[in-house]
Amino acid sequence: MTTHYLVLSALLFAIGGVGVLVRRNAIVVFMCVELMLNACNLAFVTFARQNGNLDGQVIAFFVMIVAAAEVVIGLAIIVTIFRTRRSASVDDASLLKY
Amino acid sequence: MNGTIQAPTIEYALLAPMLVVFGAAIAGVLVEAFAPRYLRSAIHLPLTLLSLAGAFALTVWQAVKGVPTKPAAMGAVAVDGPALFIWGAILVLAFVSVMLINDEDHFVAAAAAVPGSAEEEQALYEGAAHTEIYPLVLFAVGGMLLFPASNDLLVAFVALEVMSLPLYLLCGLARRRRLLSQEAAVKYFLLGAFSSAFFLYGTALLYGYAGSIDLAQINKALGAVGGQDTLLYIGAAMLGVGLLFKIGAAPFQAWKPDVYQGSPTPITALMASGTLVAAFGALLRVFWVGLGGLDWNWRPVLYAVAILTMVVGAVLAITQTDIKRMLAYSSIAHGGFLLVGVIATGTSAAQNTSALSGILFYLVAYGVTTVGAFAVVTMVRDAGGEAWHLSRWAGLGKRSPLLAGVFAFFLLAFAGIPLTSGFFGKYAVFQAAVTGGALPLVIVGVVASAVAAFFYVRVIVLMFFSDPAADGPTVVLPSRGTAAVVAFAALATVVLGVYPQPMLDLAHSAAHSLFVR
Amino acid sequence: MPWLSTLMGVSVLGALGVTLVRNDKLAKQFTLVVSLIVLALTVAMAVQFSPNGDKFQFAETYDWIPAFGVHYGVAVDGIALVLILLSVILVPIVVLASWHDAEKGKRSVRTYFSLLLVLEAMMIGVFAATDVFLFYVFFEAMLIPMYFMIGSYGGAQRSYAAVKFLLYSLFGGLLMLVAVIALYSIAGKGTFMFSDLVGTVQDVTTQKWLFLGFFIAFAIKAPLWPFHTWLPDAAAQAPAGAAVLLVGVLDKVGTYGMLRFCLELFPDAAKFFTPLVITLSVIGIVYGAIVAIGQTDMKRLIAYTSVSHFGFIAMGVFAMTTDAGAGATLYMVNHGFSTGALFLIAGFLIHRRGSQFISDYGGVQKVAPILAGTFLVAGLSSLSLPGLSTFVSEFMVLTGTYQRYVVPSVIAATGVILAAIYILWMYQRTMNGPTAESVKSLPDLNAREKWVVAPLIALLLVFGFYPKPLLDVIHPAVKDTLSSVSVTDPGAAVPVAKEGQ
Amino acid sequence: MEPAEFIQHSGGAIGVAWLMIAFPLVGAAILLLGGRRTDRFGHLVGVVMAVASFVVAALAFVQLLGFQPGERRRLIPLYDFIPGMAKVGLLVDPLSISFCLLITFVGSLIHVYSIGYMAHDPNRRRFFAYLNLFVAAMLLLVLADNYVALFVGWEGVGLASYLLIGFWQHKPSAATAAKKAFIVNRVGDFGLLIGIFTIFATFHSLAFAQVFPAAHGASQGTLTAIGLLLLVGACGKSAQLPLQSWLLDAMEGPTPVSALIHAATMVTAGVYLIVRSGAVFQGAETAQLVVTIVGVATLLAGAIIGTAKDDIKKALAGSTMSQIGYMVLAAGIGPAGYAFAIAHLITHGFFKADLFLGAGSVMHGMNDEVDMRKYGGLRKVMPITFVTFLIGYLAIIGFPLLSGYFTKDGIIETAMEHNAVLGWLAVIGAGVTGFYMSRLVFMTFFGAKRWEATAHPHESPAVMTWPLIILSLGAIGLGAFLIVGNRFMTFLAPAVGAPEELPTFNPFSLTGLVTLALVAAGAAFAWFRYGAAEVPAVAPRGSFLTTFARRDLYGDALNEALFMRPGQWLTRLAVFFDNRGVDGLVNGLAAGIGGSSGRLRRIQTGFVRSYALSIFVGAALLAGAWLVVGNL
Repeated sequence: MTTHYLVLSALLFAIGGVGVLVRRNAIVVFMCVELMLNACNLAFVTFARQNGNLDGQVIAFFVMIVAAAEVVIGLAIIVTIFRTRRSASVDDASLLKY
Repeated sequence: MNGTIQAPTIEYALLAPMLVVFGAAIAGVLVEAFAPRYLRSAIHLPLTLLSLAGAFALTVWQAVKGVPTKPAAMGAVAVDGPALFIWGAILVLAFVSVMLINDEDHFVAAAAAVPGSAEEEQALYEGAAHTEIYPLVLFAVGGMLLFPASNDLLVAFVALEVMSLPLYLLCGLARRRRLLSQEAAVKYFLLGAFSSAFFLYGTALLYGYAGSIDLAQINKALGAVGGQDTLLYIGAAMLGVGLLFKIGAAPFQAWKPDVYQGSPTPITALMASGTLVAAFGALLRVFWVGLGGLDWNWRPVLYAVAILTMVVGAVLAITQTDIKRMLAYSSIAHGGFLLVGVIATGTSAAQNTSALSGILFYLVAYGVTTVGAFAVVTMVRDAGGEAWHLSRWAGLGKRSPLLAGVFAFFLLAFAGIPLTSGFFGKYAVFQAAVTGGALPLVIVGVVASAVAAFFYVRVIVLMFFSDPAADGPTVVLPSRGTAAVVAFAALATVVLGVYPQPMLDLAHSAAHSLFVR
Repeated sequence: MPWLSTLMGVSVLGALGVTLVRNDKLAKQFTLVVSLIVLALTVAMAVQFSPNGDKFQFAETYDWIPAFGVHYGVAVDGIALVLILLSVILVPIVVLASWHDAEKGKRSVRTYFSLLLVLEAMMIGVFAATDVFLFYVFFEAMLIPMYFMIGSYGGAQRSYAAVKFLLYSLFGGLLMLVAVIALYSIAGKGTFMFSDLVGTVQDVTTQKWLFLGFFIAFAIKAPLWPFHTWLPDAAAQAPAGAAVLLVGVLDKVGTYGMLRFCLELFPDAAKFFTPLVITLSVIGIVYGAIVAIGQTDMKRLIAYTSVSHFGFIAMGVFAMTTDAGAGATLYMVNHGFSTGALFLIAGFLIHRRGSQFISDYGGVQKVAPILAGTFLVAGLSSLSLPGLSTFVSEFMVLTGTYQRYVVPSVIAATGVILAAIYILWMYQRTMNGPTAESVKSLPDLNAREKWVVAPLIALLLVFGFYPKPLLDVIHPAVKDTLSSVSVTDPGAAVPVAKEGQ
Repeated sequence: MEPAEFIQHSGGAIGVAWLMIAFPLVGAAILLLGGRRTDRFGHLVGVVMAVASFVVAALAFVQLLGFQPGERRRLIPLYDFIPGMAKVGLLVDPLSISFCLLITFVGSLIHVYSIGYMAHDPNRRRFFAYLNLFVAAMLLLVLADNYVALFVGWEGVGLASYLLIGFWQHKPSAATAAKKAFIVNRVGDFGLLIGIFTIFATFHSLAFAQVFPAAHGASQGTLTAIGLLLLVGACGKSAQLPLQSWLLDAMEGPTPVSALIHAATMVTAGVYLIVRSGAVFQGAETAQLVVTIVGVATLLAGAIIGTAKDDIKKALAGSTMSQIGYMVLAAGIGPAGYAFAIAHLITHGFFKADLFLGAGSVMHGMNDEVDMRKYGGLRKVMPITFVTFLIGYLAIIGFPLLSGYFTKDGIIETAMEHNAVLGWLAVIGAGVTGFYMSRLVFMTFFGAKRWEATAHPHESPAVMTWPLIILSLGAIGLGAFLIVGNRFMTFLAPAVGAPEELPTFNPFSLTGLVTLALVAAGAAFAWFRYGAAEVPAVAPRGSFLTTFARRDLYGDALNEALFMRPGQWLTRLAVFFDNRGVDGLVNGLAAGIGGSSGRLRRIQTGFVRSYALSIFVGAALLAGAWLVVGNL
């Protein structure tokens, strides 16, 4: 019964992962990471249901908090570099290489 | 249950070192909020150093008083021998890194100002400074302390984020070459977040497998639960991705050179020493405690990762022309050597102890030397800031023999020449691995060491055997802090290289009881 | 009295002292005095050595790193003693010879001499170590001062040569490290003391692998064919003094290691690999000599002669007869003096003219007869002319080897002919014939240089006619080594009447 | 008659026999270390030391004669040279003392002669130092009581020879000749060394006193091997085929050197070695046969070379080769030949030294001209030289009653008895000797003057002529003294043994008469060609045979084609292989790692998405690996 949720979670995680790989805009990339975190949340909640304890649900809350903190930091960084480069494309930031 | 929630028991005394650091960090935030601008710096530095020193003292006190044999805080945090040792190491390394950070010349005047803009000019003119750096560092250090001590995966995840988030910011705060610094921050942030998502997903799968995120519980479940092996394997792999990313093991090493190069050098020093120590602590705990019963499974995988890491680190470093990038690759290679130790577990407790104490010793030795090396890098300056390009280091031995000599000594320690700390570190790890039956890995390890020696030696060639460029870089007169860092690192490298016994004893007694379960 | 520690201590303190002296000239004199003190102390120690006493004498053993079972253990047997003597004799000579060498490149003179004394301490340590780990530590650590001496004070290609030298040796050393670790864990004694490790590895296959780990390191160090190519580069680029210590002493650690560690620790493997090692040695002897003939650079030529000579030494070690073993040990000492003299005198010559190429010389004998004469004597010692000490050792090695391996020793003996060709041809091209325009005003040896050369030639002559003092010390040690490998010398086919009958 | 037992000895002149070696050694040391300070009196030191050595030798000889023949092998132990291998001592017996007397006596004379000959050379002191060094080494060679010490002396004389051939080292030809002599000798030494190894491996001893009595116990094969190897050594030192080529070039050295080293003493060391090792050779017939063949081949080759040379010293050198060939032939025959070999060696030492010094005297008077085609008619201006030279000449061709007549005839007779083929070839050799020596004398002292315009020939000073006179006296009488009544054979018997039946000297044997006839024919032919007829100033092209002889029987060409060119080619190949092959492998490996590093670092593109990809792929791989391992 919970398998469907798990498959959905895996799909979301994969979509997020692939999104990170294919999208250029830093904000979108970052959103894809958030999608992956939410996929994890879905998995946690599902497993909580499956295992019959509340740990998974509690964890989901923790993850949300952490994700929020990440957003704060992430946006700050992305905005700074956007101001400098006038571009939010992650491909433009490639001075450091080899 | 019955609607009554029992208050958790928290061993505050055991957690005191972390609490001190976190408390000081919060206090630092308050200072930012309320203290006048001109006072902030004067308050932050003593606050930061004192808190670190205090935390260290508490750690020592803890260790002297007796190492607890049970996890603390309802099983969430394990303050055991290895954790205490790692705490001590992280606190010392953080302390010396802060002394480097104190040299505010390294950090941007106004992070929000666009590089080269009038606002930046203005900020520079006013002598503005981001004193938030200190609380950020303290938060990061707090995370580093928690990460290796976390006894369940959720705490580990939170600790990972607490450690990483401030570092993402700090990476982008370099005063010069700001484009590079910001790029490093973005890269570090995106990849870090990406990898922590893997870590989290792995946590979720293991939770699904074992019904708990407690490491001991997971381990217990390894034998008991049947039919869900795929969940377990993929979960463990995802967890591994997150951890291996932090230590920069191949193929998750790509961020390291870019981030190390772009970050302000003192922050690089902190990352290369503190983060690495913390990440290895966590890796050991997760793999040995949480997945200890699965070692027949993860050992071959880590075997391959270790080989790849050593080879990639050593080979790619050869052609680097940027000193910080080169040190980054060197750090990757050293991560590989340390992984050799992780694999060197065995059936006997003595074997595990010797492997663990070897790794602990190696971490201290490498951490101290690497901080010293980056401290030297901060002192060799060009018109545009630090002289990163190796060609600029030509003939440094003639201009500034003492500094070049010390740096050469650090490099020899990295290369693992006897009578330096690096040698005994490598020896301890390799010895454990040979005893543990990983002889082929050790052979790859020594071959990689030989290759790695080449680029260390190349820098020495440049510094001592080449003639200096006409407009070569100048060596700035070090601030007292920087000088102290270099001196401390050099001294430690010598002492650990000539008389390593006390530190080995310490590592051994820390490792003796192994990780609590 | 802790003799060996004192020797090392004096050298190290001397090295520190030199860096503190402000004046370059004073620093040189100070170094010379220190090295002479070390020499005097070593001689004082050597006369107290009783050849038929304990195997290891003047032993000092302290725990160094109990966690790893590592000791600071030093002591000498006959083999180590003569090699330490070689080292401490060469150092003051090299100091005197290098008086102006470090001044050329505007490099720090004090550093050079300080490195020299550090190296001296390590040379003593590496031969005296009775703890395998301590030996390894010295084995690797002594690369560093030499690396700086070549790299900072050498010729045009110095950094290439220095890096090649360091990496090649380091590579071998690291392989040895693996073997050292494995030895420790297989022996399971929890100690690195040599005497405790002897005989602990019984399994022959294990022995073979460990043997290879040690042997490759030593073969690179020695250097044995085909691991030799770093030597000509290093020796040609190093300042003459450093080249002397490099070829004269450092490389001996390789052959010393074979004798001490490869044979005693892994006797069965040593026997198994003997055909291979003998083959490599013989190839090295002939090949080194032939390549030496074709060299155009004096220092490279001398380096290749050493490749040939090291073949003799390795062959003697692995022939496993008392005569060959003692001969090989004696060879190590004599070769130090002989090559030392060659390098130093060639160095004097090169210093005068500023070129290492043989073709830039000619007819020097006419303008600088003493230089030419001493060069000839050194050269003759290189071709093992009887009457010079090198003959005794080469003769012993060949005779000893012949008793077991006829064909290899016969092929090796062709080295005698080839040696004559490379030495005399070089001598002819540089010293004989019409005096070349560029060397017309070459000064002869000055007093300092004569003092450098005289002791070497005196030693070559004295031990050429009276090697007994050295052999009396070496013989019991070699016999002891061979008995622990459990080999006995082949007997005579035809018994002869004993003396006095 | 078997050789006598070895007896430990102390006391008397024999007890201090080491002084014989020590005197000249000290002389050499003084002269070499003293440097220019000793320039003024250096030559006197040299002479005194040589004479002192002779005095000791003479006293030792007298003391030796005082013992019964059976007690004349005296061992004087000195010290432990190589513990476990060789104790060094001296062996004074009839054989060694004969050599000592020859070496010190002729050596002293040549020292004296050299005072005059080298008077104008700025490096005369050094010359005397080397001469002294030579004498010391040569005495060590013959006095040594074991093979190691013998080898020390053996190489010592080689060194002295090298130094003296190259004495005028500023001449490239001299330097090259010196080097060649040393290297070719080393080839011989190589054989000798292997021989010594074999001896040691067989007997575990190198002392004559232990090896010889036990020699019969060794297998035939071993003894043959030892014998042949020692022969290789002897061939090198004594310029026997196929290691003869250095001797002719060695004439680049000053003439006294040619007389002492390359005629009278050093080159006969090979003969000494063979005779000394008689105990070994007598157990190895094959080896003995080879020795005799080598001897005969060389005596003919040397004689043929002698016929074609216009350079007076080279003609004499060819003659030396040839005469040593006789000695080797005799030495190969065994106890029956030993006495004749050594006797011929001694008389040859006198008359050949006489001839060489005479030649030197001629050159001294002719501005160091060596081409005989520019001599002629010198008998009038150099009467003493002429007379002494003539005596030497008559002695060497075997003019009845002179020294060579007795000793060479002895060899031929013995050879004839041993093996007729060898004997007849030796006879032919004697005939050729008659021709080339006569040619030499006629071209030099007779006929028309063909001097260069600048030449003002004159007689040499007394310091040079007196040695000539003394040597020529030896050339006259020594042969008869030694051979008649088998005096020398009896004397030597305790050292080398003697045939049971002593030979009787028959002046009218068939062989002797034929030999005389052939010699006379050769001399007559020479007279017609060079005495009576005009000698062209430039050598005519001559037939193929003449060219063959002039080019030293193509010995050098052969060496060049067989060894030198392939050797040079091999050297170049080896150097190339070392640089490109062995070192190339090492550097290639390093370059390979560097190159792969250069390519691999391109993977680090700088694009964060590619890094993410690597993490993604890495994660997939990790999970895959985990699954694979887990399901194994």
